[in-house]
Amino acid sequence: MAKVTLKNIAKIYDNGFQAVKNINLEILDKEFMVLVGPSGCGKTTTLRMIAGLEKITLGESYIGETLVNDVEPKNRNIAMVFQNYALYPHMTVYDNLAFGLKIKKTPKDEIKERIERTAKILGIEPLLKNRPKQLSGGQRQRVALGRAIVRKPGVFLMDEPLSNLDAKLRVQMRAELIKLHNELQTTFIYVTHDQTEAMTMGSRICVMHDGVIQQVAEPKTIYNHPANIFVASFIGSPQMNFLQGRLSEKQGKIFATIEGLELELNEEASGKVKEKNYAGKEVMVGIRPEDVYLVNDNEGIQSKAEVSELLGCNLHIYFKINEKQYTLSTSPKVEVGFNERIFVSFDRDKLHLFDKETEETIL
Amino acid sequence: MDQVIIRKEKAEDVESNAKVSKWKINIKKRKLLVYTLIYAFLGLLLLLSVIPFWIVLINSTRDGFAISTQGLTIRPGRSLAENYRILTTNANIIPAFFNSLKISTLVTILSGYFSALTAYGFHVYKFKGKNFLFGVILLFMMVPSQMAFLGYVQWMTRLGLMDTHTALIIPSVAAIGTVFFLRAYISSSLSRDLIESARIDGAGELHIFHRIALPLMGPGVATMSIFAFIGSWNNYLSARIILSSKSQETLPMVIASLRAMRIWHQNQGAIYLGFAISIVPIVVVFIFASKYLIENISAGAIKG
Amino acid sequence: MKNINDKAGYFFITPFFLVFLLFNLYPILFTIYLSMTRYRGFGNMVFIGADNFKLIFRDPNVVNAFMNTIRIWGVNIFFQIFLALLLVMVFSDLEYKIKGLKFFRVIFYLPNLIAAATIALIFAKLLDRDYGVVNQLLFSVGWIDRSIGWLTRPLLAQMSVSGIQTWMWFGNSFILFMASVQAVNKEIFEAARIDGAGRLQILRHITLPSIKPILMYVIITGLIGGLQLFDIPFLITDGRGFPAGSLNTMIVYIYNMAFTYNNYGYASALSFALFLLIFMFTIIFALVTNRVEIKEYFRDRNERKAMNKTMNKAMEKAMPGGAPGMKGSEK
Amino acid sequence: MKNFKKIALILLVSLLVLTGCGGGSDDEPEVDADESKDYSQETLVIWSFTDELQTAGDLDRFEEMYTAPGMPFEGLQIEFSAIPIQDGYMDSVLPALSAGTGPDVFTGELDHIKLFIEAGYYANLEAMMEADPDVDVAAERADYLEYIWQSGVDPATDQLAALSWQQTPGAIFFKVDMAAEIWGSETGFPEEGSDNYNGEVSEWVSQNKFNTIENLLAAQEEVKAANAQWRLFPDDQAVRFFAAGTNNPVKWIDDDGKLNPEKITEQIPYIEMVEAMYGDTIRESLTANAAEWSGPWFEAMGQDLTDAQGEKWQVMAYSMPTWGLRYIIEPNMVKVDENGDLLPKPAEDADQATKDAYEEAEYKGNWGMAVGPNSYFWGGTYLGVNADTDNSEVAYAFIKSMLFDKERLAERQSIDGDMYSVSSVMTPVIESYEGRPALGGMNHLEVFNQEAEKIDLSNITTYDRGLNDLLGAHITNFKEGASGYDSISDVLSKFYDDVQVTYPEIYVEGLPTN
Repeated sequence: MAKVTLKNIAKIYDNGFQAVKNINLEILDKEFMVLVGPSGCGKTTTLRMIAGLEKITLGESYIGETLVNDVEPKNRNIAMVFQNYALYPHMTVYDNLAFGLKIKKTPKDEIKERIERTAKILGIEPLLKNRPKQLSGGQRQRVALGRAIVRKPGVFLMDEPLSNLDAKLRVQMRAELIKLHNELQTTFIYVTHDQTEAMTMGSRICVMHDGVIQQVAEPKTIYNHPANIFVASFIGSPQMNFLQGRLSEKQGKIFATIEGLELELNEEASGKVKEKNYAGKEVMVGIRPEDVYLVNDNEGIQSKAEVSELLGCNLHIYFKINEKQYTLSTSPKVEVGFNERIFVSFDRDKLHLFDKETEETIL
Repeated sequence: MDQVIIRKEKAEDVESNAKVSKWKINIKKRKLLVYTLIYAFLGLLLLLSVIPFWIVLINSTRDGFAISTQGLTIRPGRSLAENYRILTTNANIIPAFFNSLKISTLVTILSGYFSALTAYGFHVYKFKGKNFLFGVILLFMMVPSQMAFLGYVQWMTRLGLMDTHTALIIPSVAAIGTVFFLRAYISSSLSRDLIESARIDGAGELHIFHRIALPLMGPGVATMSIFAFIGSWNNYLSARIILSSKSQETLPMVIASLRAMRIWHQNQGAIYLGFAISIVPIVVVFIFASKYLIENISAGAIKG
Repeated sequence: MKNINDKAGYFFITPFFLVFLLFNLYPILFTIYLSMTRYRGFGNMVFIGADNFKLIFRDPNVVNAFMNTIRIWGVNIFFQIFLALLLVMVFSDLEYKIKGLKFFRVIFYLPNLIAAATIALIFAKLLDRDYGVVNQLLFSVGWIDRSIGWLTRPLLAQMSVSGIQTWMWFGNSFILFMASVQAVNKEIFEAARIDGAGRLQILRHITLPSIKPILMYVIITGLIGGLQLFDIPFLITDGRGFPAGSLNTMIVYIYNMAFTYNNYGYASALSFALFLLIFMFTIIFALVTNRVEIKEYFRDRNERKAMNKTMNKAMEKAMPGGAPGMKGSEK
Repeated sequence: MKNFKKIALILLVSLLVLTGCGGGSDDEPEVDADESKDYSQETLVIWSFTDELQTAGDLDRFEEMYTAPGMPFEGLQIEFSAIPIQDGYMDSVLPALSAGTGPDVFTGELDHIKLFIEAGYYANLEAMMEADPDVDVAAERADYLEYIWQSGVDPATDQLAALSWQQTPGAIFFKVDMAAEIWGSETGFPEEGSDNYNGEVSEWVSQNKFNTIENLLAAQEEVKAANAQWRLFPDDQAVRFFAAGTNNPVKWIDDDGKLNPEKITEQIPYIEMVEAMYGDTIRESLTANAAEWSGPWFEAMGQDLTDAQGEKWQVMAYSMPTWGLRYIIEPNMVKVDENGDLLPKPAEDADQATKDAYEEAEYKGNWGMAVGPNSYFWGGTYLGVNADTDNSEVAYAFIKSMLFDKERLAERQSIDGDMYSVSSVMTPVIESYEGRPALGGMNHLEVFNQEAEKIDLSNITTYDRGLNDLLGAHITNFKEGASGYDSISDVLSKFYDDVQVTYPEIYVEGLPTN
C-alpha cells in the first residue's frame, strides 16, 4: 500500500521564507498525481518533503500508514527521478542501476535479473556498459527512470523529469511514462511546471501557487471547472481571457453584460448566481479562446484583429477591446486580415464567473 | 540514522501523541549533540589554524622573561616598543621589509603586465610558430624552478647580477604559469569581435591591448598578481642564493637569520615581533582579497 | 583567416621569450652543462662527462632523501586528506546543514600564506625541546614527564615536519575538494541518499570518485612539493638536514652539496636527476588522472580506424584507385 | 669552530661597555692615498663572520685614524656586515667573490682562508706590506707567531695573503672543588692551601686524567661513579677537539691528494669514546646531554642543572679556547661576597644597585684550566684583502690599522685579555700577568702559550671542515643508534660513500673499515 498523505504540511526556511503553507493532500495508491504550478510555487519543495530530502517544518507526512516525518529517505520505500537525472557520472549505466540494490545487499543474481528486466522495459539494454557522459539526453532520462524502477518502490517521485528534453522527445516520453504507470501499477507523484504535461499525464492534478494548493481534481474538472482565476489562467493554452462583467437579473433570468454584450446564462449557472447572491454585482468573466466566436457584423463586440497565428489545426487571433488584448481560437479556414474589423461573441454555456475580490469561482 | 518507525494508531489516542512528541524531543537532543560535536571540531581546527598567529602576535608585545616564565596568556604585554628596539638593533628588519616590498611589488607588476601581454599575443594573433612556442611554454611549466638554480647562480655571476634585486625581479617577466592561466582566462573573458570592432574604429594594436583587453582581463590578472605577490614575499631559497650583502636582504632572510642570534633564547619577544612583521602584511592583503582568491582557487579545482 | 595584424603577435610575446631564454632556458641548459663538470665554485670547470650521474647510483643519500620525502609526505598527505575530507563531509552534509563555509575556508587557508621560512622558525620556537610552548603546555597539563625532542629525534622530527605540512596545506586541500564537490550536481547526492546510501557510502561511492582528479592532484603535487621541500627542513635543522639526516630532502642535499661542500657539478647532476624524477611523477599523474579518457581515446581511435577501414573498403569498391583526400582532409 | 659566531654575539654585550676606552694615537699614519679619488664617494665594504671588528672598536679606530676630517680617506664610508657562519657566511661570500662583487676586506677561519687562497680571492698582502715604508716585513714576520704567519701564506706565490692577530689555543676548564672531591684521595693530588693550588690541580688532572682518550673516558666514568648526579662534560661536543688524540695529527689528505687512511684509523678511538659517552637520557649518559650553546649548557657553568623531571645535575668541565673563559665561562661563574658566601645572580628585574654589586663581586675562583690529550685551537679570525677590490689602498690601510699598529694591539689585548699572535704584545703581558682570579690566581696565559706552541696548522686543508662535518654526521647517527649503524665499520663505510660523491677527487678504494 503506497498511499501518501500530507497533513497540514508547511516548510519554513531559516531565512523566514515560507515555501509551503499548510498543505493537505491525499495521494491514493497507484494514482498518477501531478503537482503543477509556476516556478517557486512550492511543488518541488513538497515533493522533496515527501522524499525526505527536506525537513518538514510543521505537519505530518504519511506514506501508507506510516508517519515518515523523521524517517530517512532510504527507509521510505520511494524512488525519485531528478530533473537533471543525477546519474553517477563515474559509474556505468549498469552500476548506476545496481547502486541502490547493492547498498541494500540484494543478491547479485537478483540485481542482474532486475536490471535486465528493467533495461528491457526501457529499451536500454545496449547502453548498460556505457557511462552517462556517452549517452544522449533521452537515454539518460531512461536510465534515470530505470534506476527508479529497478528498486520497485512503493512511490515514484519525479521532479520535472522531462524538462531537459527537446520538444519532440518530451512528447514521446510523456506517452511512455503513462504506459509505464499502467504497467507498474505504482503511485506516481510528478512535479512539473508544464500544464500540458499535467493535463495529459495526471490521473489527478494538484495545482499549486505561492505554497498553497489551489485545486486538486482530475484534468477534465480542472479544465472545465477551475476553482479560481489562478487555476483558470494557469491551465489551458492559449490562456483564458478575462473580462470585466456585470450580472443582472431580469425576469428571473440572469444576464451577464460584458463590454456591452449581454448574454443570458444557462440554468445551472443562473441557479448558482442566484444562490450565492451575485445578481447585480460586478464579476470577473473568464472565457477560453476556443469559446470565443467570430460573428457577423454588429452581432457582437467590435474589435480589430491584431495578429493571427496559424497553428495548423487551429488559428489564434489576437484582438483588442478597450486596449486590452484577448485571444480567440478558431478554424484555420477563417481568413482575417491584419487590422481587419471583427466582431466577437462568447459561448454562453462556457462562461466562467469569478468573484472579483476572492477570485474564487462562483459557478 | 534511526530506523525506528512509529506506527500511528487509527484512533487519535493521547498516549501515541505523547510517544511521538517524546521521540521528537529525543531527536532534537541528538541533533543538538551532533551540532555541538561538529562545531567543537571546527572550533578546534580554527584554533589550530590561528593559534600560532595568536601566539606570535601576543608574544611580540611581551618581554622575553615573561614569555619564558609565565607561558601563554591572552593578554598582550607592554614591551612592544622595547621589543622593536631590540629587534631593530639586532636585525636589519626594516630595510629588509622595504627590500621585500620593493621586490614583491615589482615582481607583481611585471608578471601581471607581461603575462597579460604574452597571453594576449598568443590568444589574439595567428602567427607562424605560435603553437610550437606555446608548446615550449607548456613543457617548461613542468620544470621545477629549483632544478636550474645552480645554473642560474653561475649565469647571474657571469652577468654581474649576483647580489642584486634585479636577478630576482626580471625573471617574473616570463611567469609561465601566469601566462598559461591568463590565456585560458582571456578566451572566456574577451571576445574577438570586440578587438575587431576596435580595429575598425582605428585603434592601434597596443592601444587595443591597453584600453580594451587589459581592463577586461583585470580580475584574472589581479588574482595571479596577488599570488605572485604572496609567492615573492615569501620566497626564501632563491633570495638566499642570489643575495648576500646585508643591505640587500629580504624579510624571509632576516627572519631565517634570527635563529642564529643571541636574542633567539634571551629576547624571545623581539623574535616574535620579527615573525609578526613578516606575517601581518600578507594576512592583511589576504583578508581583503580572500573571497576573490578562494573563488579562483576553487575555480581552478573544478577546471583541473 | 590571415589577419593583416598577425605579425604584431611577435611583438607581444617578445619580452616574455627574451626573458624566458635568458633567465629560464639558459640556466637550465647551464645546469645540465654544469652537471657534466667538476667545478668547485671557482677555478676551471673540468668536463668529466657522465661521471657525476654515475655517482648518483652509488649515493645512498639520494635514496635516503627520497625515502625521507616519502615518509614525510606519506604521513602529511594522509592527515591532510583525512582532515580535508572530514571537513568536506561536514560542510556538504545534506541533513545537518553546517553554516560558515566561507568563513572557515578563509581561516583554514591562513597557514598557507606565511612564508615557509617564518613557519619553520615559528615551529622551531614552539617545538623547542627546552623552551618550546608545546612542551610547556604538555607539562602543565601533566601529559608528559620528560621533554619531547620534537625536532631532535629523527622520526619525531620527520613527523613534526609532516604535521607542519599538514597544518599548512589542509585548508588548501579542503578548498579544492569542497569546490569540486560543489561542482557536482547536488541531486546526485540526493539520489544516492534515496538509493539508500549512508554517509560513509556516499563518501566512498559518490564524493571520492567525484573529487578523484583533484585528489590525485593534491597527492602528486604534495609528493613533488615534498621532493622540493627546502625552507622548513633547512631552517629547522640549521641547514644540515639533521637529526640523523632525517630531514635531508633533495633540495637541502643539493644546496649543501653546492654551497657547503662546493661540489657544483655533482649538485647540478642531482638537480637534473630530481627534475627527471619529478617529470616522471608528473607524467604518471597525468596518465593516472586521465586514465579513463585515455582508454576512451584509444577505443574511439580503434573504432574510427575500423570505421575508416570499412569506409575505405566501401569507397574502394565504389571507385577503384583508393580514396583520395582521406588523409589530406584531416589536416 | 662553527659556533664561533655565537661567541661573537656574546662579545657584543661585554664589549659595548668597553668600546669607549679605545684611545687614539696622534701621529697620522703614512698612507698611499690615491689623489684622483674623491673618498667621500667611496665605500669600504667589510664582511666578517663575527661582529667583533665592530664591537671591539676596530672600525671606530679606523675611522678616527683614516676617514675623519683631515685624514687621508676623509669622508669614506664603511659598510660592515657580520654574517654568522651558521647563517651562511660562506654561502654568501663565495658566490659574491666568484661574481666579483665581493667585499673589499673579508675575514675567515683557518680552513676558510685556505679555500680563499686556493681560489685566488685574497690579494697579495705581503706585496702591499713591502710597498709600505711604515712596515718592515721581516720584523713583522719575526714578531708574529710562525704558525699563524705560515697558515696565511699562499703556496702558489709563497707570499702572505691573510693574517690573524689572534691565536686561539684551547683547554679544558673544570671545577677544582669537584675534582678534589672525586680524585682528592689519589696519589699525588695536590694538597689544598698552596698559592697555586688551582694550577697544581690543573697540572695533576692534565697529566693523570685528561692525558689520553682512554683516560678521558675513564675520568668521565669516575666522575659519574663518585656522584650519580655529576658529569664531567655537558655533552660530547666537548671532546671533539681530541679526535686526533695526539699533537702530531695525521693529515686528512695525504701527499698524493687522496683521503689518508691513517687519519681514519686515528679517529677510531674517538668514535668509540663518543659512542660510549652517549645515553638517551641523562641517567644513562656520561654527559648531561646539554648541547653546546643551549640554555642548560650555559646554566650548568654556575649552577645545578634541573632537568624536565626536576632532577638536579652538575657539570664539571668545558672545552673552551682562549676567548671562552672571558666571554662564556666567567659570566656564568658563581661569585662570592666579602665573607666568601655564595652570591646569587640577581634576577632580571632586580634593581641596579644589586646588579652593580654583583658585577663588582669576586669570583669564587674554583675553576682550573687543564690540558686535554692533544692541543687544539678553536676559532681565530684571519683578515685579508679582496684580490678584485678597487680600493686596495683603503683595504690595506684597514688591515694595517688592525695588524701592524702594535700600540693599538696591546691596548686591545688589555681589554679583551685574549691570546694574541704577536710576541711583542704578548711577552710583556704574560710576564707581568698576576693570574686569573676566576681560576684562583692561576696564570693561564702561560699554559695557553705553551699549548699554542704545540699546535701544528700545516696539516689543515680546505677539505678538513667538510670531512669533519660528513664524519660527524655519521658519528651522531651511530651514537644515537640510528638504524643501519651497528658498528664503527658502518660509520666508516657510510662516510666513504659520502666522500665518494662529495669529493670524488680525493676518494680512493680500499680505505680501512675498522
